[in-house]
Amino acid sequence: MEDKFKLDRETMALRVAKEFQDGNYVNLGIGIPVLAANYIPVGREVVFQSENGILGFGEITTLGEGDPDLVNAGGQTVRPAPGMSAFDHAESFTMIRGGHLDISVMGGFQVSEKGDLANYMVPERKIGSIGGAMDLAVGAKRLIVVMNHVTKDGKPRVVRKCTYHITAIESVNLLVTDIAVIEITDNGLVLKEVAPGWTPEEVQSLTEPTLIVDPDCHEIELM
Amino acid sequence: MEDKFKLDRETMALRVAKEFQDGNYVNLGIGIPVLAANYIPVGREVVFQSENGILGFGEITTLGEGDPDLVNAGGQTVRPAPGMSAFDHAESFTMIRGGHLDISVMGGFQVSEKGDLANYMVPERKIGSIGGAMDLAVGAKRLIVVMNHVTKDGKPRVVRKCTYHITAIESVNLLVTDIAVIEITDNGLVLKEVAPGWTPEEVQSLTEPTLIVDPDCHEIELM
Amino acid sequence: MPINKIMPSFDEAVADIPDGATIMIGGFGTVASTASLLLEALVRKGVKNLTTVSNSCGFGKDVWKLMGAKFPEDMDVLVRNNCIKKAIASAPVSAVYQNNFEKKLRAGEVELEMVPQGTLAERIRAAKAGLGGVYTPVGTGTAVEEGKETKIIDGKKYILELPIKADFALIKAHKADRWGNLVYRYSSRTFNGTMAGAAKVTIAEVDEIVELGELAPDEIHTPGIYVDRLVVRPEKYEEADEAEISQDAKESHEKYLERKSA
Amino acid sequence: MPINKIMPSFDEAVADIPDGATIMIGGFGTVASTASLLLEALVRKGVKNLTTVSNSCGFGKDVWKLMGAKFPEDMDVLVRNNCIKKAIASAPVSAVYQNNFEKKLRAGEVELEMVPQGTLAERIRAAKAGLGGVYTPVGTGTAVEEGKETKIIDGKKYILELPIKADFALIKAHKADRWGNLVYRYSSRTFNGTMAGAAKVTIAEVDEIVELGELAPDEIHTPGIYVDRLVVRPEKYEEADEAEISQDAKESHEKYLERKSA
Repeated sequence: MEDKFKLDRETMALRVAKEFQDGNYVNLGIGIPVLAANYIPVGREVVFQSENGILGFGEITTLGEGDPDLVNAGGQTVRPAPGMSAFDHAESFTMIRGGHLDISVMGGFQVSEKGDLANYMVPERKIGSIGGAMDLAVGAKRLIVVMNHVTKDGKPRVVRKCTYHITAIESVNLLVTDIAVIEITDNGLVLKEVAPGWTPEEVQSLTEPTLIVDPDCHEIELM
Repeated sequence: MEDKFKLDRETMALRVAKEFQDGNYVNLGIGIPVLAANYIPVGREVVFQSENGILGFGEITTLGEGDPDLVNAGGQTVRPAPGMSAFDHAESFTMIRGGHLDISVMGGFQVSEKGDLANYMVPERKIGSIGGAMDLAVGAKRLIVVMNHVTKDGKPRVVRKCTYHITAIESVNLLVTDIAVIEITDNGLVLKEVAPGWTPEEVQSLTEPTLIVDPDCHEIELM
Repeated sequence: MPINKIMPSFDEAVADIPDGATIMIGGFGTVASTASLLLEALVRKGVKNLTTVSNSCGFGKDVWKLMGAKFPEDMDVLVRNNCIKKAIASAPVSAVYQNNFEKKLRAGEVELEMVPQGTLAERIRAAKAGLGGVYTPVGTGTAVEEGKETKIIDGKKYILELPIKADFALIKAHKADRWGNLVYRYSSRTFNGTMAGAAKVTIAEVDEIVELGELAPDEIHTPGIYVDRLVVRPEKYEEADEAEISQDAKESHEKYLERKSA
Repeated sequence: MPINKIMPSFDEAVADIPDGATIMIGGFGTVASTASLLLEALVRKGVKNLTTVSNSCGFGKDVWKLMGAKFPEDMDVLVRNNCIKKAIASAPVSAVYQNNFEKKLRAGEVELEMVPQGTLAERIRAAKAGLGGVYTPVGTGTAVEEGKETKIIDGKKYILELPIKADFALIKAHKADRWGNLVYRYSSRTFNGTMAGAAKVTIAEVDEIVELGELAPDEIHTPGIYVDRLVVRPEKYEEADEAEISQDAKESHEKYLERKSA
């Protein structure tokens, strides 16, 4: 099973981007999420928000270019784009907490079967940064988490109960991992898609809680 | 006593304006207060705020002129002036409630010996508008009330306890009437100035609570 | 598909506002800061039993016509056409003029919840910002405190004020682009800026629509995320019911002129 | 006398900040949004035992020099010079780089109160707006909830968050006039705009001072009432302690470049 194909970062980002609907307002976290901006489905207009106070900005600049007064939440300089607006932090989190974002995409360390998310501190480090994660997890209409299905040691990250520090309870709506796409529902975790070559049973074996296999469960759709 | 000289509206406004210090941020209510803008002591720069969301505006326009998008809280068109800024209502009352105004000047129906103010509803009418009065009374660093000393029927407006609907408790700092200037202190009402020709005793006779006559009590100073 | 929030008509912009809805009405009280044509469209639709959230409750078009306003209808159009069941407002009546709202209030035909102006702004913002409530020192010891929770924080008394949630917000702005980014002019920002995004659906009536990118990022007052629909004002105003200016309005205007010259 | 909030030097602007003060430090984390020269002046003054309120806790000037920043000091200058007793922050440490704050935190030399970013913004705003507190749904069921009052409002659980009050706010803006009206650029508005006016005294470091009236009323982001002092940045930057760029910073920069190209 170790040799099976797993989605790489770019492919996971591509799968996440499929979720962006026309006219959606989307916040992308640092790491894999931010890569999803490169894969907006053709013909859809999607507006990105960055919690440091910009909305509707353009792509990340090439190195050495860029305006230091125009950065995303990862500190990367981005281009201005038509329709862009800027605002202060209180306004930015009015947007976030107030449920105005359609989608927030974040990385994760653990996701529980109830949709609890842990993503700001690994226990070994003992110190981490909350940043905007708690607000984004609670505030967005839909929370998508993207992460590897297991830890480097092969332990499940999809767990019955988070053992890491919780970012937000009952908040994750969709989980995209390197081997599966899982919807978090009131009935439990529903396995919707599996990576090429994987069976639902193989995904289950790397997952702590019991998965409900969707009758329509199929290979991950990227296009 | 009825024939004694009482300050008219303009003179009361003039006396109020003497309180404006250099660089003060001041909100003027509808009626006599707004007239005080015409009497800023020579050489002092005072910045006026209007709760509908403008700061640092100029004088009231002459009739028929003026921009309908630039009005004061009384709905009168005012001129733009260098340094003027505009903002929304939440910001305007952040300014007001947050203690950023040095002085708020308002009209009044009754002021109690503890500094309670009643100014938004006369009992006979049964209906009145709170508007921004409660926020302005509570929020400004210093609240100056300007009103006639007695009602049309000759009843005291400076009372032991307000019988009209209260706007704010323990909030008035200075009271300017048509016959006196009274400071509201923790010890009680201190009579500081009287209108020309009036004695402290005569002012007391038209005032419900006992006045503490300031040792330095003198004729109202207008310049 | 490019985002396009521009609606072809005022009637279509308000077509789904049902009887009994709670609507926020932007502006301060002056007609220049009011979404006049959206309010007129709402009356044409014949909507009933509205709960309104606004600073004031209208002075009537006659008053504004006398002052030279091109689009003269304010919230009074809803009041006099019996569209309102309850108003939440800070300055519902005038000291110098008996408006239709006051007449209906005295006749028991409408309900009123009066809220201090800053508290009104903050309760609207709380809804927009996803807050459960805020503690304000304003109104302690007054009628506003009645029936509300209070709390001593840091030795000072505060009242718990809850968010005001609404179904629709009808606001007026100066310029917009197709994303719904808005710019206001001077004192006409007022409650328009505060209400944008505070209701489930925000509809903005604007003077002008510009190309995307024409509004500089740092000059936009309301980011488009808060705005759902846009309608642009026509060149010409067509009055629905042309009538003589009332005696009341003329008298009020006289008083206004006197106050102004005072 | 004309209002003039412009101070002749950074040292004079911070001269009355005492040991043990609580200071808000604007910006997001990037040095472009930081009042670098005010922070340096504070270090020159030799102030101790500060409580700071900020989004992050500094990355150090080496990192910013490698990125080409002209004024490279961020909050790290206070951290490495032992000016801080306690930090209130949302993102105090970095996932890719061990900053001096993390080292001191691990060594028990500083205290930390970590606050979710939106709650930090809202608590700062509450202080500015004279509110006693706000109820936020953020942090329920997490470590943030510990020791705090909660309340069910409309069927949903909220945490009571109290205002963060401070003695001074040190912020960075782009342009200012003598009244203290401020304009920011793009993402450098951030916590600078939120903190302006939230402390007893607000000091703004700006790129440029313009004549009163040059900033249009509708483009001003922070009205001058919120600003007490202004200092303008010099043409040239004079480095206090010229030193080689550390190995740590170089490695971090390499990692950053990798992430960026990823």
